[in-house]
Order: sequence, then structure tokens, then C-alpha cells
Amino acid sequence: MTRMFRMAAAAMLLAGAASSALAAGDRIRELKLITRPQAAQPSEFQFAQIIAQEWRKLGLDVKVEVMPWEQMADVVWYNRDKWDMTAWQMVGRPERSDPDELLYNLYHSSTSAKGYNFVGYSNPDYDRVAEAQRREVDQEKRRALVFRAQEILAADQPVMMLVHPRSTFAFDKTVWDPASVVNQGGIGIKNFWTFVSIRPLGGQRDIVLNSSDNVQGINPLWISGGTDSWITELVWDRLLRIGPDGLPRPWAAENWEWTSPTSITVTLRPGQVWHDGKPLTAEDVRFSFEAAMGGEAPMYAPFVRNIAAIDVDGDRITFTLKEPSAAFLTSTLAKINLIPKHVWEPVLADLATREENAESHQEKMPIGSGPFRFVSWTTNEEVVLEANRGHWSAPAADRWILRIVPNAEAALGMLRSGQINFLADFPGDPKVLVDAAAADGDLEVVSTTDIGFRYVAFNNRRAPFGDPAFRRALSSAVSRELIVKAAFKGFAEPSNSIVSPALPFWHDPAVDNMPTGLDLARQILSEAGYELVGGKLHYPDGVRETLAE
Amino acid sequence: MPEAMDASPGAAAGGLAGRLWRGLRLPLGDPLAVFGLMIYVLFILTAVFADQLATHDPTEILYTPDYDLAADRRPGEDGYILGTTSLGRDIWSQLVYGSRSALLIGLTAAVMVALIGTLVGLVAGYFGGWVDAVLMRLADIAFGIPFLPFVIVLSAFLEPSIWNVVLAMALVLWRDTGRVIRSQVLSLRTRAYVEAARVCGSSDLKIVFRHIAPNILPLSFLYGSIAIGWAILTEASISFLGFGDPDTISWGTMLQDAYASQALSTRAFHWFVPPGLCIILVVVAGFLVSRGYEEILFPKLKE
Amino acid sequence: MSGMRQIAGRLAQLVFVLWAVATILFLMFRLMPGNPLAAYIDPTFTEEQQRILMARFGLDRPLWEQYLIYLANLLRGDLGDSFFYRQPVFDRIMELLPNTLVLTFSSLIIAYGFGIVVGAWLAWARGGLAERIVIPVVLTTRAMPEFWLGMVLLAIFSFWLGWFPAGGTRPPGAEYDSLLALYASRDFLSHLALPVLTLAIYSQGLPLLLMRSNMLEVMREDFVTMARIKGLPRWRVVVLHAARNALLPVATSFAIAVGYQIQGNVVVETVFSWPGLGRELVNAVSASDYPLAQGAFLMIAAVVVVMNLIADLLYGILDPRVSHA
Amino acid sequence: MSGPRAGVPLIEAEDVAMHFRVGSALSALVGGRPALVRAVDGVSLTLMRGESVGLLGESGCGKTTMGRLLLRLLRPSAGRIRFDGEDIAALSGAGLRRFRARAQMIFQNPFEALNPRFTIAAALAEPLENAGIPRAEWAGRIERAMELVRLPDPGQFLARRPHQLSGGQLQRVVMARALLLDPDFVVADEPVSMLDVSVRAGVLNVFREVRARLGLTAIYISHDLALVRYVCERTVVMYLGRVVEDGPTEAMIEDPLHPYTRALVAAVPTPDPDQSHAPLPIGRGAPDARNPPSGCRFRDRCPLAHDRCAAEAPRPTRIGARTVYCHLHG
Repeated sequence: MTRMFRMAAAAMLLAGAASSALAAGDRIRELKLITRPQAAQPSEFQFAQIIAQEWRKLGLDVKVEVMPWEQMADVVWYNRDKWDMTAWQMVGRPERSDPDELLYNLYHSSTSAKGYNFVGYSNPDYDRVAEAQRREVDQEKRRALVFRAQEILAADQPVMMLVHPRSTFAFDKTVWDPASVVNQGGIGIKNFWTFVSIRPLGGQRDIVLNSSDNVQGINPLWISGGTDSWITELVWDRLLRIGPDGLPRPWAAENWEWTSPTSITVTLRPGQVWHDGKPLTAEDVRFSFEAAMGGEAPMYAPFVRNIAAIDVDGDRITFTLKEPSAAFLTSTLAKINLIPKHVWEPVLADLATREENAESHQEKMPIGSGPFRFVSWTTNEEVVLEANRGHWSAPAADRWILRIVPNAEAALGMLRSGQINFLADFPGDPKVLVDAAAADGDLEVVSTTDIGFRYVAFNNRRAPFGDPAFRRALSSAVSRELIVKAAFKGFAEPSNSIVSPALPFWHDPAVDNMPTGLDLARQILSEAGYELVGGKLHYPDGVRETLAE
Repeated sequence: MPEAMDASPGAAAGGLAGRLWRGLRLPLGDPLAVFGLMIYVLFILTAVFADQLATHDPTEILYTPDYDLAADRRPGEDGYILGTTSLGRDIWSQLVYGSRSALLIGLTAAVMVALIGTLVGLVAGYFGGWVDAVLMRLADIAFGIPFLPFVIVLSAFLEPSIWNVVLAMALVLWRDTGRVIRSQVLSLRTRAYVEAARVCGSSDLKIVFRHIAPNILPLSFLYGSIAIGWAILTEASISFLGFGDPDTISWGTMLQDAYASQALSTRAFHWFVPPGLCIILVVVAGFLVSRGYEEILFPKLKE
Repeated sequence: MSGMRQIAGRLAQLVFVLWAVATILFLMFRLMPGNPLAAYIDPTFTEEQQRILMARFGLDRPLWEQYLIYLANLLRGDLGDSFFYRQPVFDRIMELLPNTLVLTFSSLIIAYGFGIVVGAWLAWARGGLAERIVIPVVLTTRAMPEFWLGMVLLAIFSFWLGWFPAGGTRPPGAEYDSLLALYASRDFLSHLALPVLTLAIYSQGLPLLLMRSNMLEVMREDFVTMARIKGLPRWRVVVLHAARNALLPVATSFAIAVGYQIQGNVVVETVFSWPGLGRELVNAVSASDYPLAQGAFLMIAAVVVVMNLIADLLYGILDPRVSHA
Repeated sequence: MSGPRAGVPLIEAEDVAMHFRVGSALSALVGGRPALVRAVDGVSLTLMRGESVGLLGESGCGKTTMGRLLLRLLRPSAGRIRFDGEDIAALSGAGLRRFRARAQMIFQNPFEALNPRFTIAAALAEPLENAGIPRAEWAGRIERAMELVRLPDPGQFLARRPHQLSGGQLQRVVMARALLLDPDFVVADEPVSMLDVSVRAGVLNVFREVRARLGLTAIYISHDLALVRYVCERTVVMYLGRVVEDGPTEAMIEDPLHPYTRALVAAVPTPDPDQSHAPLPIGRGAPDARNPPSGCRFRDRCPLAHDRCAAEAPRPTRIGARTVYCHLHG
């Protein structure tokens, strides 16, 4: 008797607890935020901790999961429905000076299944705008579309934009004339233009710079590590180059001309020669683009996919496109390395018969036509280039020597003791660098807002992130000021747009200065129906947790 | 008679703790070893009372109400005993909590190395035959595995965790203990009293644990006390190389943090030196204690 | 005859151990969570491209088949192609191995030279103040994390005093006709100085303590007493008789120390930007370049195993009692 | 005491061999053939209940190995040993425990036969505990055994550890321990060789007395014919792993049949206490168990060896109560 009574009472108690939860919808499950380790990415690790700390104040359970890059990439890229949130980074590359790559690839729904839209954002309005801007060849009209895209994103918050970091570099101003150093918008002073124009003040005429990453390969048909691209840029010329202003400018091609929305003709600059003395011809140019189209250089294939035909007429080369493309100059003509046909033709013919492709072909003596020529490469230690005096834009320095220095402390020490004179890669704390420069007196530090940016991606495919209000609330909960100060030591710009303020023509100032604060976040949540029960955040009325584990 | 009977092996249950204590055979006769033991006691107390000693949560990011990070504070500044890190965490609290992971890693690694090595040595030495052959071939393999690279590889494909170091030590470093103990057991096994125990009906298990094991315990402790230092140093190296556990505060991760934040350039000695000193102290303590055991085992070294 | 058989037996054991290590490595890397090609495959690759790559590295075959291919390749000295560099792993390792060996051997030679002399002196000055000071200092050097010591030396001698370069093996842009020419150059020695000093400080404790205790033991033996009774001066007894006899076990420990040192080099090579095998292993592991990580690991293991073998054989030669056991 | 031959056999060893492998299994893999040491090589031996047999021979002849085989401290490489009709190789579990209680050993070196870490009480309790004797009986049994070996006032020893006792006392403790479980069979392996000459007689007397009183079947291993003569009515002489002669002790001493026995008898000291053992009147070539000579193993030291000795191993020849393995008598 009594036992039965007790059981009934317990059942009633349970029912009561369940019913009170029903009124507010299920409690939101523990959300996991992925970040890379502190050792590899101190800023990222730090902002992930801060953000989790703040979100917990909203009544959410947030777990920070640390994993190395390979594992993170595996989860985020290949298991697109298996994660909640991840810290992420887009790095600044010269070709990202055109907003198309980011606007289209990152958020167009067509790239959601396999491409760059790994967050699974899908908005038909946005798709239309993103498509229109890439076809619009009129700059002003395109700009309006790009602004519109940024406004849609600001409202939808598919990701929580955090900052555009400031890249910080330094050089020895007793060795190099500061006036000859070029600061490229969104990239910083470590760029092609600086290396070509930097002028020695005294007897030291070698640019000695550092990188913390090993050189993977020196290969014009392989997009390998970031450091490698510094070398390829200098050794191999391109038809156009992205100028310090972020816009394409003539280089190996003297000029270009759109003859129709799908046809562009360039004229080759006369008198160019390869490092082995042979002349550079229009045939070489055609060969270079065809090599990228031919399948032996898969990483370059996406950049030439739009080319329907290449025609050569003397030193004029005409590209016929499959469809109009506003970004063709930036992402194709300024991207493809020009390679000598007499060197690569037999190599590619041989590779066509084998499993390997051009990426595993390391030339003993790479031949390009760029302002620097290759001298030597000592494994894990250094790469030496020397000035190509015969180049029409010959550099002022004698040699360009890249030293591999795996850590920030040693790099800074070497800069201060004169063992290197150009700090091209500084993974450490920029504030330390600024202080050191102030104490030293010989060093000049230059920091530039980056095209690249850092953010926290929400998996839009999964509840509760399918709800834009929820995303907006989470995004507004955290002060970007705090992120800038606490994770980046002030060396970053708060950001609410994937188009960097370093690209003033494309950046939409209307989306800047998003209001933030925990109260605002709570208000957005409660307006959208989310409720706090016993200090824990619950879904709006009637919404069930679908992914509870 | 009854009091004499108490000393019989079957009647020892009540004095288990005492027997263990006697089994430890702490090298209390050697002043340096006693100094080492005192260091251990100090760190153990720190680890036990870490909650009371620490002034902050060691992983908490400290910032002021107007979102300024409380970073790079010098010792004493704003009440931070040893200052704060570049990421705004309290160094003193990290140091205190670091003793927990150090001792956790050190002691578990020591137990694993001593336990596995001792068991392997006992079994291989006592039973001989194919068991011995298999175990000793395993030891050969373990001797062929470069330890630090092994930990690195292990950390790479397991999640970063301080336990990787312990696991790697358990998988590899039992070899030294195992071999030495085996050879010791080989010589003990031929002692007449072992045979005598067999004649009077003692099982192998009983012989191993009652007659042989007690004689090799100091040897196990010797290797165990060396393993403590190894484990802590290895954890520090692994953290330094970036394969450490980012969620755990250890002296190794502190050094890595300081190094990555360029404490040397900023002359933040209050950050860089204390964890290094703690590591040195604990490891030296292990050496001193192991020397004490050595002198018990090989008294000829002593004059 | 029995000596030859013993050597043959030890060689068989060496092969067995290397096979076992290679197998363990194979299993570890194949059972690793995550896509083994994550570092290799650009996320923009199509599934078809990924499939082709998997096939190219043989990753689409059953595990046992991969294993057999792997073993067959190993026997031919083919360690595969690095994912990261797209070059044969073997070539790369062979470029880096000499640097690691130079670092290891030069630091150990210095450590042993110093350790033996000071160890002998300590035995001679036994019980004195020197002993009470030196021994704790020696223990402390063993207890220091190597990278910590390296960083301190780097800060003092390179950054502050500017006496030595901070990293690498050569000054920027310097060229040499051969590896030998590089190793013989003064530039190289100045680059070698700090990493060698770091490793030597760490390694001298072992020979020092070993020498001391051996000396103490030998000095108690009859012939030393005899020599002293014969009226030879004390230092001559120590040097000519005791030291010579105490040296043998120290010498055998050298081979083992090489094996230990080469695995510990990983950290110091990283601090001093030394282009060696250890740093390459760390890089390879960080980059998930498992053919390279596997190759570097195997090469280090091979050095360890060979050094263990040499130590064993040396021990057998120097102490004839062992060969009968 | 009835004539031992008339009784029931307690121990029957048939063609027992014990070969040790020297060298590792690994060297076998490489092709080197590991050396075989034939410590015992085809020994047959039967002990009647209550019989006391001396096992005589030089060191290295296999007598100790034989003793350990009989106690199943070693497993023979070939042949069979039966104890009270049961094959001891097949024993396990409870059967083995029963056997352990019935067959005991007295060790050569009393200083090593007791675990130095154990008190005497603990050492004595071990067999009782193993045999599952109720704890209440322990004290009584220990007291009785101590009395048997003439260690009066056991209380004064029990709390001590081995190093606090003299050699004579220790050997009595060892003996007491062997007797605790009322065994049927005891192997005594040179029990007095490590003791001072002054206490030897006492220990030996205790052994003789106890054996007689309990009717123990015993094997007394020794290289000293004089001691064997004092303790055993029958003697088995071993040489390089084989039996060379087996028979009543007195008869053997009076008329040794085998040249080796003859040499041993000749070496027995005269009653003159000043004269120690005479050297064996045979060559000193130390026998090597790894490479025993063909045919008769003794032939390379035998003054009477002839061609046949090298060609074939001698078969046992029975001469009265005695058996001899020699071509001279074949």
C-alpha cells in the first residue's frame, strides 16, 4: 500500500518537473566550441576562452574543445553536420583584395555541400546579390551590390565576425631606407613591392628575412605553404600584379583591354628574358595558362576554369571567357605564374604518363623571369635568391635570403642582434615587438590591418544555430573591444564584415560598430522566445532539442 | 607463543600499512635523500592545499571592468603575487596548480614504470622459458623505441593530454626496470630459501610475492623515483614543443606559454624562472631519493 | 667462433627490433583518427580528386596489403614520399641526419671529456668540499629542462652578448663546396657552439658520476694499493692505474648515450633552429605528414638500436666475463 | 627394522634424464646449436619404504640434480618418477600439495635455506599454512618438530631471524621445518658440509635419530663416503650423470666393484683424525658434462680402460645385492 503511494507521488513529481520544462521548450544542450591549441594559435585560444566565458553568463553550457589543425579541418570540412561552432581564420592574400572570392565562395549556398560555405549558410536573397556582383563589370554598380551583401550578412550573422588582425612586421632602419618600404593595403610591408624597391643605406645589401615555417617546395605549379609563395612571387613573373592599392596593375603585360564582357586582350612587355637567357614569348604565356588548365597542376585549375580559349597574335594574347567575370584580372591574370615552355613542356609530357603531377616535380634550378633568380635552398635552413639585374624592374638589393627560424623569441633576438634585418614573420606578441623596437632604436615596426579576419563560425545546419535571432544574440553578447584587447593586445580592428576596412572601396562602413553587451543579447533572446529556467537557457515554447546526446 | 605467531606471514593483515611503510624502506639515513623527501612533502602539501593557496582560478582570464586585460602585471602589482601572464592569468595560482599536474604525472608515471617493470621482471625472471623470452623480446623492442619522439607521435594522434606522457612511459620505460629486476630475480630465484619454500608447498604466486618481491622493492623504488623526474621533464618538453594539454596547467605549459609570449625578451623572469625552478627542485629531489635507495642497495658505494 | 655467432645473434635481434618498431609505427599512423590526407588534400578538392590521391598513396587498399607494401618498400630503402614536401622522405632524412649526428657526437665528446676528467678529480678529492658542491650542481644540470637551459644560453650569449649566432648552421647566404667544407669552417663552429654547449651541460652528469663511482671502486682494489705502497705519487696512481681501469665502463656508456641523446635532440634543435632530424620529426608530426614522421622516427630508432648493439658488443669485448653468460 | 629390499617401493625412478640447454633460444634461431648439458642421463633408482640411500659422487656428477628431480623441483627431460605409485610429473593442484607435504628436503646451506627477512616462526608457519593445517594446531606441531631436532625451549628462537642463529641451530630449524608435516620422504643434500666440523656430528646424529624414529625414507647426498657410511645402509655412486654402482654400503666399502668406487673408497680417510682425504688415485681431468666421452663415461680417467669401454656403454650387472655398470664385470 504505502509503496504504491510512494511510487505515485514520485511519478507526480516527475510529471511536474517535465511539464514546467515543456512550457519553455527543451533546455539547450551543451554547445561545443572548437579551437586550436594555445601553442599554435594563442589569440584564437584566448578569444575562444573569453567568448565561452561570456556565453555561459547567458545560461548556456559551453565547452571549449581544443584540437590541432588537421583534426579541426577534418571535422569542420569533411563532417559538416557534426559540429556546433568553431573558431576560424581567413588569411589575407593579394587576390583576396577583390571581394568576390570571399563573398561568393564563403556564403553562396552552392558552395555549402563541399565548398567554402562550410557553415551551411543559405539565403536566396544573398545568393542573388552574390551572383550579380561577380558579373557586374561596372565598378560603382558592383560596389553597391557588395555593400548590399555585407548588410545581409550583418543582419543574418551566419558567423560571429571578430576582428581583422593587424599584421606586424619590422625591419632594421639603419640598413634599409624606410622610404623605400612599401606598405600594401591589407597585406603589410612584407610584400613583393617592398622586396623589389627596398633600398640599402650602407654596405649591407642583402635582405635577410625570417620565416617560422619550413619551405615546402619552390614550384610555380603548386600552391604550397605561405612562405613558399613569397619565393614564387619573386622568381616567377605574372601578367598582372596586385598593386599596393589592392588593384591589378600591368606587369609582364604592358596593358589589357576588355574587347567584350567575355574577351580580354593583353600585350606582352617587350624584351623580357628567362633566367637562363632565353626570350619570354607569348607562346610561353599561353603554355603557362594551358599548364594550369591541363590537370597536372590541380591547385591552379580553379583559377583558369573560366577560360574558354587562348589566342596568340604576335605579342598579344586574347583570353575568351565562358562567362563574364569581374574578378578575372585579380584571380587569374595576376595569379598564374609564367613558366618557360622549353623547360616545362618535356616535364609535363613525362608527368602525363605517371601518377604524380607537377606538384611533386621539384626543379634543381628553378627558372623564371622574375626580378629575383634562384641561387640555393638548404633544407630547413635557408633559401637564397639574387637580384636579376637584367629585369626591367630590377631590385635595389643584392640578395634575398630567407632564414627558417621556428620561433618568435629567436626571430626577435636575431633581428635585434642584426642576424636578420627584415622581420617578415612574427607569430609572437606584437606589443613585445613594439617595446623591443622602442628600446632598440634601430628598428622600425609597421603594422597594417589585414584583409584576412578571425571569426567564430556557427553551424547554420544545426539547431539552435538555424535561428538567425539566436546567432545574433550570441554574436552581440561579446564586446569586440574585449576581444581586441584581450586576445590581440590591441593589434586588430573590430570587425563585422568579411570585407576588410583595409579595402576602403569595398568595405561597407554601415555595418561597423555593431552594438554589443550581455543585456542586449538577453533582450534578443527573450524577444525570440528563449527562456531562462533555473539559470539555464531553454528553447522557445514547444521547441524540442533535436541533437541531445 | 601467540606473540611469536603474530609474526607469521599469514597474520600480517592487520599490519598491512606498516608493512607497506617498511617495504618502502625510505632512505632516511642519508641527509641528502631526506632533503629530497622534504621537497616532495612540500610539493605534495602544495598540491593538496592548492585550492587554499591559489588566489585565482589559474585558467581564468582576468580583466578590468572596462575590458582591459589584466596582463603582464609585475609581481605584487595589483595584488598579484607573482604577477600575471601576457594573457591575463595569475602566475602564482598557475604555479600552485602546476604542482598538482607535476605530482600527478610524476607519481603515476613512477608507479606505472615501477609496477609494470617490476611485474615484468618478476614474471620473466621467475618463470623463465618462453614467457621470459617473449617479455625480453618486448623489452628489446622498447629499447629500440626512441622515447621523446614516441611521446610526440603518441600526442599527435591521441588528444593532447598530460596522460600521454604517462602512457608513453608505461609503454616504453618499464624496460629498464624490467631488465634490472629480471636479472635480480634470476639470482634470487636460485637462492635456497626459494627452493625451500617450493618444497614446503608454496605456490609460485606466493613465492614470487612473499620471498622474491620484497627483496627487489627498493630497486623498484629506485627506478620509480628516477621516473618521477623523467615524467616531469618529458611533460615539459612535450608542452614546449606544442603537444601539451592546453586545458591543464602544468609547469611545462607555463614555460611554453612564457616562451611563446616571449618572456625572455620582456625579461619577465618572475614568469620564466619559477616553473623552471620547481621542475629542477622536484627532479633533483627524485635524484636525491634515488641515490638514497642506491646506497641501500649497493652499500659499497658508500664509504 | 662463438663471438661471431654472438654478433650474428645480435644482428638478428637488431633486425627484429627494427621490424617491430616499423610495424608499431605503421599501425599507429594508420589507426590515427582523422583523415591521413587532411594535410595534403586542399578542401576544394573534389571527391574524385581525393579518391585518386588515396589511390596514389595506396590508402584505398586493405590494411594488410598496405602493410606488405610498406615492408617491401622499407626493405628497398623507400620510405615513401612526404605529403608536405612531395619529395622522397629518404632523401630529406639523409640531408638532415649528418647535422643531427654532428650535433650529437660533438656534444657528447665534450661532455665525456669534461665528465671523465672532473669525475676522476672528484674521486681523487673524495669527501671534500668540492664533492659537496659539485655533486648537487651536477644533479641540477640533469634536472634542468634542456630547452629551458638552451633558451637561457641563447638569451645570454646570443641576444645580449652577441657572441654567437642564434640559430642555423651557417651565416646567411654563405655557400660551401661540400658538407665537409661546411663542418670544417669557423662559421659552422660558431653556430655549433651554443647547441653543443646546451647538450654538453646536460650530458656531462652521466660520465662524471659514472667515472667517479668507478674510480672509487677501482681505487680500493689491490693493485692500486700496491702501486701506492710502491711509493708512486698519488696523482700518478690515479691517472695511470685507477683512471685507466675505471674508463672502460664509461666508454661503453658512450654508445648508449648517443642513442639517448639523439632522441633528446628534438627539443634543442627546435630552440636553436638546427636543421636536424628531430626538428623535422616535430614538423612532420605537426603537419600530419606521416610518411616523413614515420621515416624520421625510424631513422632515429635505427641509430638508437645500432648504438645499443655497439654498446653491447663493446661491453662484451671490454669485459670478457659477459660473452660467456 | 626389516630388510629394506623386502618392503614396498616408495620411489621408482625409471631411466630419468635431465638435460639443460645452455645458450639462448635466439642463438638457436640463427643456427648456432645450443649446448646440451646432460646433468642426469638415464638413471634408474628404486627406494623401498623406510630405506635410507646415500647418493655419492664428485661435484658435477648429477647427484644434486637427481635429488631435485625426485622432489619435482625439476621436471625430467626423459624418464618417469613414481612416488607411492603415482607419476609425480602428472601431479598438480591438490595432488601436488599432498606430495609437497610428504616429500621434503634438507638443504646444504642452512644460512641460505631460510629467508633472511622472515622470523623463524614465520619460516616454520609457511609449510603449515600451505598444507592447510588449522592455525590452532600450529603451535603444537612446531613445538613437537623442534623437540625432534633437539631444539629445546623453542620460544627463544621463534621471534628471531636467521642471522641471529648459529649454523647448527639453523640446520636444525631447517630440519624441523622439513619434519613439520610428517613427511614420508626426505632428501638431505650434504646437510653438514657448510657447518663447522664441531657441530657436524650433532646435526648428523639428529638426522639419523629422526630418520629411524619416524621410519623416513631418505636420500642422503654427499661426496663423502664416510658420511654416507654413517647414515645409510645402501649407497648409489654416480659419475657424470650416470649410476656406476649401487649396493649395500658396507659391502661396497669392503669390496668396491667399479674402478671409480674403488678410487672413492681409497680416498676415505683412515680413522686417524690427522689424516684428511687422500687424493683420488685417478687422473684429475675435470669431467665436462657438455662433452662426455663415448661408451663408458669414466673411461678417460679409468686406469683399467680398454677398447670396449670407448665403444659401448656398460650395461648393469647384478652381483648379489649389488649392481655395477662396468665392462670389467660384464
